[in-house]
Amino acid sequence: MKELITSLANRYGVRDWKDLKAGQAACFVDSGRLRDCLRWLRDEAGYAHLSFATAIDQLERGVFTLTYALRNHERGHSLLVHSEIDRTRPVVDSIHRLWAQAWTYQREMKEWYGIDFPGSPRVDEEFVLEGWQGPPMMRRDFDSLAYSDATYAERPGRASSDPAEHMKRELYPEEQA
Amino acid sequence: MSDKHSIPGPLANEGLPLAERGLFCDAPPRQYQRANKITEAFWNWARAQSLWILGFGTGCGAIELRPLMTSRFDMYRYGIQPRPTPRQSSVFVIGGYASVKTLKRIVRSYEQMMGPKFVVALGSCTINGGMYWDSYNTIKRIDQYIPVDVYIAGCMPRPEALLAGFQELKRIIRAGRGEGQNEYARKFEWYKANQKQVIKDWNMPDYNW
Amino acid sequence: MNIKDFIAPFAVWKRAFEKPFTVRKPIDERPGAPRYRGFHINDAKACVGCGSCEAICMNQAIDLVPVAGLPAKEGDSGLRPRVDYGRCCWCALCVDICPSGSLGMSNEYVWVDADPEVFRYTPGVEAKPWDKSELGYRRAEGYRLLDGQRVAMPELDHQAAVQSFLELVRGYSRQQAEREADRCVACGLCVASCPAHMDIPGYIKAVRDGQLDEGLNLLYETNPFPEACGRICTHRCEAACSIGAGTGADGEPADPVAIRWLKRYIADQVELADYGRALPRAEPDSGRRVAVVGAGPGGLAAAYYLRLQGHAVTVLEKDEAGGGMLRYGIPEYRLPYPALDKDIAWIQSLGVDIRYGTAVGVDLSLADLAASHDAVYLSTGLPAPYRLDVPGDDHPRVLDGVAVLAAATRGQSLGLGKTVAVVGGGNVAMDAARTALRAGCAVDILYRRREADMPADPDEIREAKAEGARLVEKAIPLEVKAIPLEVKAIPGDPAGALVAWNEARMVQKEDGQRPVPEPIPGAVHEDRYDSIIAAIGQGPDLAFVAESDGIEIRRFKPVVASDGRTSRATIFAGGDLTNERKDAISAIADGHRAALAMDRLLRAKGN
Amino acid sequence: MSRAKAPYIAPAERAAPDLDSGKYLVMWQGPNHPGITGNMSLRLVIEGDSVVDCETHVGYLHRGFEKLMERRLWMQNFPLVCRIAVPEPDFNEYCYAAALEELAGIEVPDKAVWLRTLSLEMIRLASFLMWIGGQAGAFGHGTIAQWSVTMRDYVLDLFEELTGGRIYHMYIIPGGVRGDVPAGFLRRVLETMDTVRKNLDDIELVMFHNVVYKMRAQGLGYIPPDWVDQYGITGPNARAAGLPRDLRKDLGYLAYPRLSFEPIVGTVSDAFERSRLRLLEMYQSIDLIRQIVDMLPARGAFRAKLPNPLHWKIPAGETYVAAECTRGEYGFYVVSDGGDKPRRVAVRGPSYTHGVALMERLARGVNIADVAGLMVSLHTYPPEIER
Repeated sequence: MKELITSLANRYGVRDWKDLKAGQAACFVDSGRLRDCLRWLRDEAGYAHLSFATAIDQLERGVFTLTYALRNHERGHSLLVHSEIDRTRPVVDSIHRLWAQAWTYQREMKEWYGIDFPGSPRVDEEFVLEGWQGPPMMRRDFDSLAYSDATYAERPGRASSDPAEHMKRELYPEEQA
Repeated sequence: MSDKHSIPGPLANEGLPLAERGLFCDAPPRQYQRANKITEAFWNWARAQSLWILGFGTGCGAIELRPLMTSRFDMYRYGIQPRPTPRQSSVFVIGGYASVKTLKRIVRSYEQMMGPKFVVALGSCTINGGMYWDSYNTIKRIDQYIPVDVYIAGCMPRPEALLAGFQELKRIIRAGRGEGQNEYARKFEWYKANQKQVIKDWNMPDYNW
Repeated sequence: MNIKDFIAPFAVWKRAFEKPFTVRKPIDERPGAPRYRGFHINDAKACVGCGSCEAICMNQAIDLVPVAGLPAKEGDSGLRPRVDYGRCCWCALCVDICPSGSLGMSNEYVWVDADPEVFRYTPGVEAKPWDKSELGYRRAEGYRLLDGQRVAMPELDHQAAVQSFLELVRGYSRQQAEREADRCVACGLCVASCPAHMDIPGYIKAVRDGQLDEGLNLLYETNPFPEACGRICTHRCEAACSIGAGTGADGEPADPVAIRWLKRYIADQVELADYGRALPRAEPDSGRRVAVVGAGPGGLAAAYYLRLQGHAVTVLEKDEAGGGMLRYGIPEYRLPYPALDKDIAWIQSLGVDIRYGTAVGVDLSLADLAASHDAVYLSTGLPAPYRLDVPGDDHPRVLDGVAVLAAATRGQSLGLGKTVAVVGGGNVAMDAARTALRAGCAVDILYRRREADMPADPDEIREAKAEGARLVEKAIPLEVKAIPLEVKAIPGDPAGALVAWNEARMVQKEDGQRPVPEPIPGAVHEDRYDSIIAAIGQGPDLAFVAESDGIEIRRFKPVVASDGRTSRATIFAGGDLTNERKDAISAIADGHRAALAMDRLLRAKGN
Repeated sequence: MSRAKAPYIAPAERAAPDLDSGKYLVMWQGPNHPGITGNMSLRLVIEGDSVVDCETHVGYLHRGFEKLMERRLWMQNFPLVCRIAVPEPDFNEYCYAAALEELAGIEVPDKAVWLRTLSLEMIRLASFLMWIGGQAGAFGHGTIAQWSVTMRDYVLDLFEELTGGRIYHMYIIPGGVRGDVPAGFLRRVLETMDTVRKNLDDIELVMFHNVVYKMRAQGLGYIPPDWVDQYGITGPNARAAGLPRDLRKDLGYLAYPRLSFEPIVGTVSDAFERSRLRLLEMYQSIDLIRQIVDMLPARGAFRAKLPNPLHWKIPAGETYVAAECTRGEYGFYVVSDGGDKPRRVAVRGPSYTHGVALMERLARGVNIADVAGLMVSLHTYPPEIER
């Protein structure tokens, strides 16, 4: 494993290696070297299986963290390769030529987070949504409840009381705050 | 509520490309014309004896239809069976939550069904949003978009509860109270307005028999 | 492909002779499994309306609604959960979390209706066919989402405790406090039962989040004696706590959240020097002057809140230090003086002027005070002990409980002798007994009813017994007698006295009333004690109020409105002097309420 | 029959049919169609009888789980996750619970480990039983579903007794499970296993020794072994191609290291081989369930003490927990930022790759009547694609 960490660091500047548990580790790579790094991992290091690819919105820091989960079946080891990209210019190299199913993940990230993968097949097509007019809905600044309340009618007639407030009203209404 | 969004006059089929507009009906749906009392009672009895449900599993609820239509619960003996196409079906089972994308298909399938037609709605999600009450992609009340005849509580309702629901539906039909279709015709503009409010890309005919 | 592939499928036909799988009458023949999560049931009597079910429900399927016939009362909000089956997902987390254990689920699962509006109901209140269902989901044995067990408080062991006046309870560590605070569900049932209506869920959250400055600020919003109350409060809140409403995973009654200890934890953790960081300073001077009579908790609370509003406050105290009963009535091992001093020091640091050794009615008159100030607050408490009211209660060995405690505070020799009888069942009795134990005496506590009837805090009783006091229940004192001369001659011993008391039995006189003790004829005992401490209560001393002051007094108490105003507009009163509860937190609440009312009065006058 | 001997390899590149030429027909299979698994759809371009091009369209069941989870407390997500894969909910519960336990450093009692294994293996069996009815039905063999769905129902009866729910069990709660086995339960498990096994024997006879089924399934949807990594194929679809990949062995989670079993491997991954392999896995599940019943500890706690669920905060961190469900690698990727709600939960469902990228390729050149059978042979559940 040491060898792998060193090669990755030397070749692609991979940093912050962290063993999450037995058989699973995470590391970071610059987004510009992401595709080459993944290709090397697939072809040379035996991490041939792409479990999934996804993104995390780090709204507070203004970045998206991309996560590519690879698995080396021979060594029984999984690697979560992270890369961070600017939230305002979210563009990453597409890996659809590395894995034949990768374009679906990229299409999903495009729709859900607005992250673009130029060249990826059908990346601009709607994936799970239809006629969606809001912002990419997995972004943390999109409020699902507010959208739902504004869009879908609710059955009226519900009201709830807070126990402390209710008891104040009933038992000591004269008291002021 | 309906006044604000109502569509005036004959249907426009506005969502469709010009070439396709003529392919679809542009008359609004009609209310059912009852026959005389005795004949109608006989027909209602007959309708209740053969509930043909549309085989469109719109949500989780579809999973309990499998046991229902196989040997253990065997709904065929109650005169209930699934049909593959809306044209042959008289009962639409809304299997729980409906995403906007599915709602669009629900509306079209419902409109394609021959009258008299009935809707059974399963579970919390159809009544008031269920566990997806705060989701951006699921509607909360199916009765805003199509009329519903019977609700069955549960998440999911079990096959036995579904059967109970169908029995209730039969009672309603026999009593001549299956008013969903007429309701849809009566409040057609209101339903359309609601539908158009959530289905943002309205690229389908306004009414589609 | 071989011949078998053509023939084998015909094996289906053998099934024609087998019993079919089909259930004949599915709706009737298949009740839900014994654990089935069907429709909700609720024992509306056991439910306390805390809303934990509502809080855990991720579907927002539960509303808390008022129910006719279930008024709000201490420890019960009077609200009951109403379930929306347009939301519910039958996960039963509401059942798992329910502190009182009242929620459950039936194994009933068929509910069909054409009207979508009917699928909402309040289980246990609106009758449903499955209300009586024996089967259905209940929490498994040993399985709870909430922890019914309180984090144990480190305490001195009783053998060591009785040797000194060291503080018994050591206080929570940070980890312990956060773990205990984690048990709270923030329902707020406790708030109503606290006389000061402290924001208990708020400060417990502050403990949980490690925001102690914020916590201290919340404490001081309603109570400027957190160090004292964090130790000796009668904690009615804990009796109301929903967490203590049911049973824990072990089947034992669950412990309420240790609200008092958490309050103490906050105050203990913030140094007095850092109080200024967390707490508000006084407003600019208003030019109004207020006098407060008595520097007990109530008086100083009033002074604190008046001073915060910018009024000049002078507190007159007859004793040589502040705190009133907190200092002179509560022994050091329960409330060490440095803790009390810390509370008082902060109040003083805002500019409250306390004049010790100044007794109103002796050094100056109430009339003078009222004339020289814009408003006066009377919080003189209950300084006059009740007598035993039996023949011989003026015997020199009959001592007053509060006086004994005050002497202990002043470090004076108690001279109790070796054997002591404490008569009474309140906290003063327990304190006196435990003080006597620490003075090396053997102590009997004589109480006229049963232990369960004792007004003292159960912890106090438990500890007094653990420290070696003997509790004699159902003992009615008849007489205190001088010891006959021939017995008395033990040199160096204080002269003792004989206590004659009658064994009693509890008799239910009227239904619904609590039983009363009735002497058992002939069962009279006579025991010799070196000292007899009477601790059966105290009364007010209103000698300093003259008729010309215009304060209406009824049954030895000034008549006050709910905001503490007496019949004279500028004079207010509160605390033990006027209220029924006679504990520190009620006095503080009175002081706060009166301060707000006086502030309104002073502001109105200013314009 | 020739198809069985020389498997047809679907072309890698999409055809670009000229839809205006009149040669082609665009046909939607689904969402309202009996030949589709669940609520999804295929957009097929057809020339004569064969599919020229296929596009999978999903999203009809999209509820935004991953968004909703970010809005809910850690414990509140427990009832939510099982809805992600309706026929096989327990894997969601397990992966979610295990991820939380890992991040929060909670040790699960041994008894709970066994009960979790039992419930996962039981739902594998139930899910396979449902699938096999669909697979046979897709090739016109409706009888199998009449048996297998009832067998599944018998397994669901066991679930109902153990967990209080038929479909959504909500049993594997973070920290352990929600209850011990009821009295007499294990005996009923064994009895049910006997019944299921007997019926599986019949199914094997009638379905797998059936000339119609063989002719239609053999050679259909052939997956060459080198596609497995290229497409991220897992589960029976991969094992049928000869790769012994089974996460129950590879990851050794729960009590699987203490059970004796070997991954079942096929030779040529076509629709027939895949379904045969799944049948063998059902037998394997029955065997495993029997082993579990034998080894289940009689006593012991079934849940670790957890903090108050209303304030539970989980230390910042990330983990990916996977398990072998009937369709392959099912996983939860959970990220915590130290708060009381997840920062991100991503669900990896095997259908995601099987049902979209792989299906689109395999469908090219397939007879239109076989599309449903092909789809089912990949064993896809749409809700886990779109979440």
